[in-house]
Amino acid sequence: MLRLAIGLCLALATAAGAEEVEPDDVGRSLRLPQRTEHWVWLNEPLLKHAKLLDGDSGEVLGIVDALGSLTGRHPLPCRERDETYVLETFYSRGNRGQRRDFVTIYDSRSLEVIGEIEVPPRTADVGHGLALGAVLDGCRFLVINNQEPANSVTVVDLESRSVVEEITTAGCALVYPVGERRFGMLCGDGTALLVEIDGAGHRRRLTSSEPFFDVVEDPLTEKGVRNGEQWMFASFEGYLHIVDFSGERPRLADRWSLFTDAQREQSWRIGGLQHLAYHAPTKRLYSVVHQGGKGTHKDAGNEIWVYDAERRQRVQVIGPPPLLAAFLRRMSGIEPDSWTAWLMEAVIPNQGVHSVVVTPDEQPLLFVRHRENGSAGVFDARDGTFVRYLEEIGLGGGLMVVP
Amino acid sequence: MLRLAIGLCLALATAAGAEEVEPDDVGRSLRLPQRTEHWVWLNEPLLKHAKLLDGDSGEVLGIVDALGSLTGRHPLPCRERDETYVLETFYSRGNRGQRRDFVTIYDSRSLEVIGEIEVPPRTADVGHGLALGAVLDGCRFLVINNQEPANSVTVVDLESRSVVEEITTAGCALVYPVGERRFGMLCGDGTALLVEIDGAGHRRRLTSSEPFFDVVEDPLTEKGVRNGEQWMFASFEGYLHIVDFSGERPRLADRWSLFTDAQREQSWRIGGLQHLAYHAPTKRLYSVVHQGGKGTHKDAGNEIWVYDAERRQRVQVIGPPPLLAAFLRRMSGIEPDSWTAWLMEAVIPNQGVHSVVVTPDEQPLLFVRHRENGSAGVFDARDGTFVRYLEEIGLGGGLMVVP
Amino acid sequence: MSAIDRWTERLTREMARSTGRRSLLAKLGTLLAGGAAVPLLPVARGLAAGTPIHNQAGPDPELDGPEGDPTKCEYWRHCSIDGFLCSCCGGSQTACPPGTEMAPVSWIGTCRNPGDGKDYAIWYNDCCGRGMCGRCFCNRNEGDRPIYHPYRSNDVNWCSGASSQIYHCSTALIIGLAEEAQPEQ
Amino acid sequence: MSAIDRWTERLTREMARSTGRRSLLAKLGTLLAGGAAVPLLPVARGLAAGTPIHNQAGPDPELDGPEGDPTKCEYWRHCSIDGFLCSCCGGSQTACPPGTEMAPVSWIGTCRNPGDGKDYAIWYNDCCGRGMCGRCFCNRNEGDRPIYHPYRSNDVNWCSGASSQIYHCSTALIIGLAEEAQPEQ
Repeated sequence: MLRLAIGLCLALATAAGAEEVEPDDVGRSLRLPQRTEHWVWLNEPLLKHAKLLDGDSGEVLGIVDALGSLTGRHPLPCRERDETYVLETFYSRGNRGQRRDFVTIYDSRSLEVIGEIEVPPRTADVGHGLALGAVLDGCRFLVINNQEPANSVTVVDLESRSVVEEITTAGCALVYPVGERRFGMLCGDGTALLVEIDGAGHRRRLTSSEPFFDVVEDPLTEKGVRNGEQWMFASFEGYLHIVDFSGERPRLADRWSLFTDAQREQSWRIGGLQHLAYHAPTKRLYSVVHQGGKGTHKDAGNEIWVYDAERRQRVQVIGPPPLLAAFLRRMSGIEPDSWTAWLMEAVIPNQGVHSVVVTPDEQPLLFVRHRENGSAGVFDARDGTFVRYLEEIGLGGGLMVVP
Repeated sequence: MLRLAIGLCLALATAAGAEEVEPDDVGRSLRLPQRTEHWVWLNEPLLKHAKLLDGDSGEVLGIVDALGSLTGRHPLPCRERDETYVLETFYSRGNRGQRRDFVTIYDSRSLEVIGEIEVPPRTADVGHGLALGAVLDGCRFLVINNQEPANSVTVVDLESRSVVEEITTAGCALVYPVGERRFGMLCGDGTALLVEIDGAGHRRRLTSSEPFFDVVEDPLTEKGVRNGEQWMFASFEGYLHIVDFSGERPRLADRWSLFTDAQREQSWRIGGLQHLAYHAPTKRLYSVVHQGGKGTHKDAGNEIWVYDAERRQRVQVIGPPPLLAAFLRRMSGIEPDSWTAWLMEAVIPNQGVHSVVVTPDEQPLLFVRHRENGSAGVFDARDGTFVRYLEEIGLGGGLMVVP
Repeated sequence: MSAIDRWTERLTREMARSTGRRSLLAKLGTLLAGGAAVPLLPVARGLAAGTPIHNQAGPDPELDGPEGDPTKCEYWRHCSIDGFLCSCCGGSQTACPPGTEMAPVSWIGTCRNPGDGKDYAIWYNDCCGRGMCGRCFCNRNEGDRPIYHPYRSNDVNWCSGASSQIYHCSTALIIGLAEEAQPEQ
Repeated sequence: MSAIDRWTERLTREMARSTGRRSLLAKLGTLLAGGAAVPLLPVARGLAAGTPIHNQAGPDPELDGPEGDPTKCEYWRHCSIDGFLCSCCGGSQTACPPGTEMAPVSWIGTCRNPGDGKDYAIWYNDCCGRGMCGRCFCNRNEGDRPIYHPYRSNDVNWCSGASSQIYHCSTALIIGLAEEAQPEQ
């Protein structure tokens, strides 16, 4: 027993000396620092969570879970309420048993779970993870895209934390907010749909546009970017469609080509995951592009083309950093400035990026990401200077959300 | 509408030609092929499952889930019942809410879930994942190591699929089966404990050995290997302890050194995860070793020493394959025979292996694994010839179980 | 009866004829939304009752190299797949791995078989009810369309019709010859 | 009163004294098993009520390089840690990341501070209730012992005492000076 007592004694002791490091408090959890405009959420489908990062420091600030979907649905932040919402699906036995879907509510400052809203267990699960749910302006309502059996949306009242109703939107999918009680959708017949709800969240009106695109020959990707009451969508063939939801009826407000005829002949093409980003103050449109044939509309791009959206002119080309080499270097535990790191960068091909997002402020950052290994980097969006890698984000995931 | 119809028509059509490939049946799931002695289960903590592989072909045969623990608890196979058991923990809200623990029962031939047994929600969760549950000989009883608040075990009757009772085993942990109704444990006072249950699974007797090891100065690792009613444990300092559970009272039957004095002076040391393997027919003991100081008892080993356990002599040294280079090559999508693959192998250090297991047959295979990236390889256990890599096992995990 | 209704009826009949042994319960319908007739797909199909013993469908005998190897992304049937190949997960290109369930609905691709130069219609049925397999991830997008055109979209989790909607891996079943090639060909 | 009981009583008193502000509710006990008196640990401790605003404890000012950097495995307090470093996950070496809960029990290490050459007792409290952080995995095993010696075992999921036992990351808190160095030193 003596030997045992000695063993136990090793760990703990009195502290009489004056110079030693002070004991620490037990049981503390941090809150987030004051929000800046340079934060970004990055999903991680394998770890089934999303990380919040500060683009200025590259540091992880916090993590929220996102269970039960292919990609881990990305957080839906709401500034007015200081809340962040995550759509989650749980089964009673892990991957089996009874399915239940929830909106999990986080306090945006502490990232604590402060509530949940059970919703119909039909929330859409789609690999790209985009536009499957959205908080409408003002944060009173959250709209969820359902998938099974027919297309519909669930309207959730965030004030009363309850489901208001399910609206059938057959043939139309995805949610693009354009106001406090209005959102757009895209439809299988080449139209856009405007859904309006009343002050309580009930269906008020569904209004279709004229058909304006061809879902087979040149469909619009789901990866639109918002500009007020307009949404910009690129078609597979590289035509930017500006859809205006401000009126009674949605309409195609404008359509212009992202490529010149010469560029088309060289097979330049849009593609990726979040392949478009828009910075309203400077009217800069960022577009991930590559050279490839039809059917490559999800491939990573080895260039990011920057447009002046007003003049419809390309003003800059940004080359993505070698994210895969940086990712594998970190995984191998190799120091950034070593000879081995240099060699890896030289040998391992630069696979480009799938996603871009830009922060909305006057000193905007451009975040880029490769979806297959989840690696990410940061540019100064004004001049295209590479700023840093975001290290060890995870092992996959291509989604980014600026909160 | 015409254009839409054309779009739909593209996909489906009649088939009148005579030469085309036959249409396939829908809705089929495979069963496993006839079991051989060369199968192995490998856990995957990130994907939270375990893969069953055939060491002869390198192919994955099937996968079972293993949710709710650090490592993904490894499957517990039972040949007599053709069943495979997995201890799982589920929470009502993913990583939050009410905890419930289950033994999930799989048909070993179809890998279908054919039942479940709810057990007290205290099953131990330990990073190494070893000896935390075991099926006793004959497959009537399964014993689970509990962790909280005090040490105990849950006895489960696999015939009636019910919990029989919880036996307090304070100070003793881990489960080492030695018979149909007998299992050993290791204790914090340097003793071994023999637990005997009766024909219904109730506690019959708990019997302690004399203290025979020092838990502080030279503890036994938990990673023992079985030989009938004896278990072999290596101590941190490299002494093999043979603990005999066959009598009324467990006892240290034998103790010999895995290292000569000269080898000790060169800092040779045992270490890893499943760092020992034993092949009873040939009395060969496989031990993962490295050169290092105290506190490196979980480090990977860059050599596998093969002993004749009867003569207590080292008879061979096996050098592990460069698993990390192979893993990164596969992740980078680089062909095995390419110049780049050769370069990667030359540049990326061989990090050794953490785990070894050997199949029990007359033409045994030796499986090796590195726990940090989950990569694995296969040797002919008789002569130490490297046979193949097991490719794309996952992104982590070091456990292996021969079913 | 609208043009669409007539078309779906004909399609159903033709599919039943061409697929022979399958107990075909194709449910096709249309719904009205915002005044526009839009087809409600995916196609729901009956499941064959038998659970065969292990039967790795294996490589296409007449094809050499990755185009004939169902564990490779380059396999000819994979021209519009997005996910883990069941052939690498204990299943095959036509059957789910042990213990998983094939969803009765799927998206549809059209792929050219280099063995006979013909275009085949392919069902990419997902296998469901167990966590992601994680092996042989493959994403090819010939003919893939956005999710508002759902039965042509490989991004959708097509486990919707299965008893658990957890995705494990994807198969690539031949329905029959396609009348036309992909728009991409 | 057995020797062990006297020892645990003394330990409790001394811990309470040395840790000052902490509301210390250390529960120590012994249980009899198979005739042998074996200490039942871990130590359960009260949790400070306050939840500070973001306060990255940050590097040790007097230490250069990785030994002073809590986001590095080489940080001096990490000599017996096994897990993801909370400093890389939105927390610090002394506080959990936002939204996670520090477990009230932990394993204990003894690490030498290269700044003053003294040995400190360290509590490696886990942060719990959210899935694995996944960053800055670190495993060092000075003084680590097998799980039958539980409060010295870094392999155990030490979220046992928290409201959810899902492990997120690990901290490294100073208790006070250690009387003796690790057996390894």
